[in-house]
Amino acid sequence: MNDAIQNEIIEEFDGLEWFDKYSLLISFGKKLKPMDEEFKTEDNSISGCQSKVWVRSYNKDGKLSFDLDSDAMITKGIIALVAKVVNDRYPQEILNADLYFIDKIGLKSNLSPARSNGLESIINRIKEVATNEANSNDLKN
Amino acid sequence: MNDAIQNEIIEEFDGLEWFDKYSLLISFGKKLKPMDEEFKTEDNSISGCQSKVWVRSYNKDGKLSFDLDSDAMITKGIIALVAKVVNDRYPQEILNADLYFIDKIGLKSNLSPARSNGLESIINRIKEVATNEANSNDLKN
Amino acid sequence: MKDLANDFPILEQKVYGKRLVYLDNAATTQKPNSVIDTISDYYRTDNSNIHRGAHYLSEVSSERYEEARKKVSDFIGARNSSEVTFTSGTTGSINQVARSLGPSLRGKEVLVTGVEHHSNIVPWQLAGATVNAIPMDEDCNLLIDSMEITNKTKLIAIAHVSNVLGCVNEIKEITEIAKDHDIPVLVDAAQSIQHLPLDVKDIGCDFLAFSGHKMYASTGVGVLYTSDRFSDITPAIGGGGMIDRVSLDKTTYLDPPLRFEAGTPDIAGAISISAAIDHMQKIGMDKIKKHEQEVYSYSRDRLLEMDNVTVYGNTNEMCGAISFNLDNIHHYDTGLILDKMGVAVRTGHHCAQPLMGSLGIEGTVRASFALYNTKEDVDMLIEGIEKVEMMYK
Amino acid sequence: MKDLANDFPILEQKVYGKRLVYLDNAATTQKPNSVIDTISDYYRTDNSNIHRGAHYLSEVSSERYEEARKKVSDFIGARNSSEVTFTSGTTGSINQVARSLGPSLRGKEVLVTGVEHHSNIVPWQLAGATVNAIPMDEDCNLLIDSMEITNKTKLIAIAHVSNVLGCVNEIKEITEIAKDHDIPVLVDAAQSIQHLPLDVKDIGCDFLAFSGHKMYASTGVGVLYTSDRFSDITPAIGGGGMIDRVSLDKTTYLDPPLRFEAGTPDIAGAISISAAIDHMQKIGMDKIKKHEQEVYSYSRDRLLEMDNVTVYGNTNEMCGAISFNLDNIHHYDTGLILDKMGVAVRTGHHCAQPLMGSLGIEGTVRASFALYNTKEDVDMLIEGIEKVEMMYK
Ligand SMILES: Cc1ncc(COP(=O)(O)O)c(C=O)c1O
Ligand SMILES: Cc1ncc(COP(=O)(O)O)c(C=O)c1O
Repeated sequence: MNDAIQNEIIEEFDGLEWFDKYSLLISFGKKLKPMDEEFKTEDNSISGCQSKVWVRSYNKDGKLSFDLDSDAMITKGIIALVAKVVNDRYPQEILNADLYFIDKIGLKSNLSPARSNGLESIINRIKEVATNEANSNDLKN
Repeated sequence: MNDAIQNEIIEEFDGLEWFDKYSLLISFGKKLKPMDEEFKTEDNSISGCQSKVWVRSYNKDGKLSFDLDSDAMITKGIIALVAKVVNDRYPQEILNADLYFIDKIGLKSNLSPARSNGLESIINRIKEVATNEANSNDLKN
Repeated sequence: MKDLANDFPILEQKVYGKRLVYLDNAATTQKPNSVIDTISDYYRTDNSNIHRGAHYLSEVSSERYEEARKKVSDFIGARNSSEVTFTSGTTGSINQVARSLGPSLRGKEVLVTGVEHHSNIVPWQLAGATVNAIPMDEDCNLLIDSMEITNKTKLIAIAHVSNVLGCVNEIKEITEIAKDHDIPVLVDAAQSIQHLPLDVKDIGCDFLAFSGHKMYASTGVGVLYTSDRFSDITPAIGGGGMIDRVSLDKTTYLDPPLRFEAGTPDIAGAISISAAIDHMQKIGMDKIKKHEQEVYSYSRDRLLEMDNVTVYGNTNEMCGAISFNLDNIHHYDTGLILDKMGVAVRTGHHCAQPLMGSLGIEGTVRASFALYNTKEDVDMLIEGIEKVEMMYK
Repeated sequence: MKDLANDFPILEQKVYGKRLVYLDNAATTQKPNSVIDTISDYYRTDNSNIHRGAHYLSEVSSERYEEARKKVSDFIGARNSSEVTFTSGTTGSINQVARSLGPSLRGKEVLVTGVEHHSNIVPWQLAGATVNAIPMDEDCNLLIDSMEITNKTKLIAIAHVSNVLGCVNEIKEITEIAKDHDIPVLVDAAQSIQHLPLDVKDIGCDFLAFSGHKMYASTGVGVLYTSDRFSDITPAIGGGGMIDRVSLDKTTYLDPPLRFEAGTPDIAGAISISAAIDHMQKIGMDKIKKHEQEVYSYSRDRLLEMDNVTVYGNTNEMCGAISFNLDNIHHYDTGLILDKMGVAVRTGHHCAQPLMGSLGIEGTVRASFALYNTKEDVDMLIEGIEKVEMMYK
């Protein structure tokens, strides 16, 4: 896992007040390329989130990337960061990933199993995709 | 209502420790004439008591009397006292009766609606019988 | 009026260094010291199982439990305290009715409103009934004249007050119509018992359900009022305490209220409801209503004044909750930012997805009030909303 | 071993001027300071409704609630904490299973033992099942070899420990036989969870039920373990929090555990169970078992020594409760007199009328123990019994 990206994010948030943190997330959210409406299907959506979240994945040369979107801007900002960290990685890398940046930038409560935000569900979905890809790679080899 | 009897009972219990109170109740219980087994029917029994209680009533010259029994001795002692107070009275007297002796001799908790003892149910049954008798007397007049 | 918040220790708290402005009261209310102390004192001095105990603590607990029943009975104007059953909450109460009436509902219709909480929808569906809503206009006024009662209609089950919009439904008008058709009415009073003086005789309902935790008492306990007319229905829950005789072949039940209280009830919870009623009555339900009405109207006025804010629902009488959205800003974003300012609101569908469907939205931001809220709390909310708007500029 | 009673404030109390000897623990246990304080602290600092809250207190409450679930899950050895649901108590848990499995039980058979509490009989009857008991000998040993499983048998539902006699049933043997017939097993652990270390994987049951208030936690809360195998059964209770999507036409449910937790759960209650487990684990379940075993054996020995006392039940392993009667003295009389000596026991049928039928008696005097009881408590009981006998001389 490329920890450099995580560390960069942590640095960017370091010392910020919550107001500036959220502003930053909102600006990341705004910059995230929206998903085409046609892909915002039930299958691509994640349940258990307060905001709607959609996930699609691509495999390019054995490396995985994710296209993520949400109807809430702060959620969008968070998943933009997640995408930045996990995109263009081998499935096994993703499976081994410790997304410590979430805790470090103070978004851990958004990760709680308490369902208020589905960040945990999102990460679970990403790892699930990676597991499936890893297994199907195994089969091919 | 003949309060003299109640006052007599209160006096008899006055100043006694619980041990002596219960001993006294047990001795009253032992002295109470047992009901014939054949009358210990479902209909004559009172539900909601920890101990079984049976009630029968007699009407003699318009006055009511009760034949009471229980399988527990302290309960038997208590109902012996109740019988002493209510027996051989006109229905209306029984309906108007304030059985204050129960409280005064410290058996109030046995009267609680908490069901642990069915003393309340027993008194309810007695008043019910008296009500029916009073009504049927009304009809006759 | 003295500061009613002083009795609630949690409100002294700061979150993120800011004064806690708790506006999530429709989800659950905070507890006054008197309720908290009643619970701990109970466990420190009286705790025992009730009924059929031959010992001192059991007598004391039983008596306190039955006193709580009497207190609730008087509070809601029941004819007889045997009409009051302690349950696990509003959801528990409604499910109990759904189960007891189950056989008569299967394949039939239960009439609800369009603003119901899921807890007043799903139990009827599980009982096999069809659930239909009394029509309403776009302000969420019930169109009672358009209410259609057919021979399939077996029950009317309506919220007294909407947990999302704060609309007060005209339950008396409905019970009167229901009476003409001899159809029983259940009132979900989860959002009215803490705000409005209420009398079941006056309402004329057959069942009434509410939760302790939304009326300043503890979690895990609720109330079901069952009119004497229904004292012989089959109990929904079987177990200890509600039994006359059990054999493996055949079982007979006690009369209400014990008939409807299987198992060890939430004894401390019931007693906490009694303490909560004491607390409310010491202030006075009319005073509470008046004070809350002032705060509520003020919040409504301030929100309606704002550009870019949509407020949902608009009926004659409203109380408790107010729902809104900021234009182009997701309710969840709004909630997260308000939270960081110390303002606790709830966001989402508030367990009322059919209403969200009617409004054509995914969710709202909901502020909901209790006796301790003030106009200053509303000012903090408005300030927070302005901040949210600024951040999205 | 330090004096374990010191942690329980109620035990410092005198009743009728005498030291309280509390031997009614099978009805409900007393609460340690740590549990009482956990409850009040929760209301003073963290109280909020859980799940879907976008604010601080809601996050804190949700987290504490989910931690409690995890603690219970580990305590009973569940594979996954999603197998643990908080309910209103053992009775609530068993009724929930009876309701969920209902359609498959109607007209079929549920096999129980002859020592069941009404809460493990009546729910099956309400579900329309026939209830039959596995035979037992006169000492109340289950005759497992004589257990008849037919193609009508759809469930085996058995008490782990009898609340009347203290007999420990051989549940592992039964689950093994059940597995061969592919029949699910429910274990009523209301009287074992507080006395014996227990592991659902080891037991091999599909459902396990117990109450908070009998394991040093608060009233109004309980647990239902539902093995993952049954994660898709229809929920018994409908309402808020367990819903994926609701419309008036159609409703879909979330996965466990939320699927089985309709409405606002007893949040403070669940957290109190967590505190109670902490209390027990700080002492150690093995130590608790050993200490209780000593007190239990001592009580059994002393009672058996007495002329004119009949003790009921005699199996290999026993714990918790012991039932007896004095010759020719009614259990209720015995209880009343013991009470006045400060010794709290329970008398009557203990919600186990079928067992009373088998024993040919109306009721018993039951002494039941918890971790804080000592041999001195037993001595007080025996002294009390001697007093009773004297009074009847
Ligand atoms: C063996 C057994 N099962 C079930 C119950 C019912 O528990 P609760 O009343 O807490 O629901 C009890 C309680 O007495 C019990 O001892
Ligand atoms: C109108 C209404 N009905 C029912 C409920 C369910 O109450 P509980 O979760 O306490 O069972 C609620 C709670 O949100 C409500 O607001």
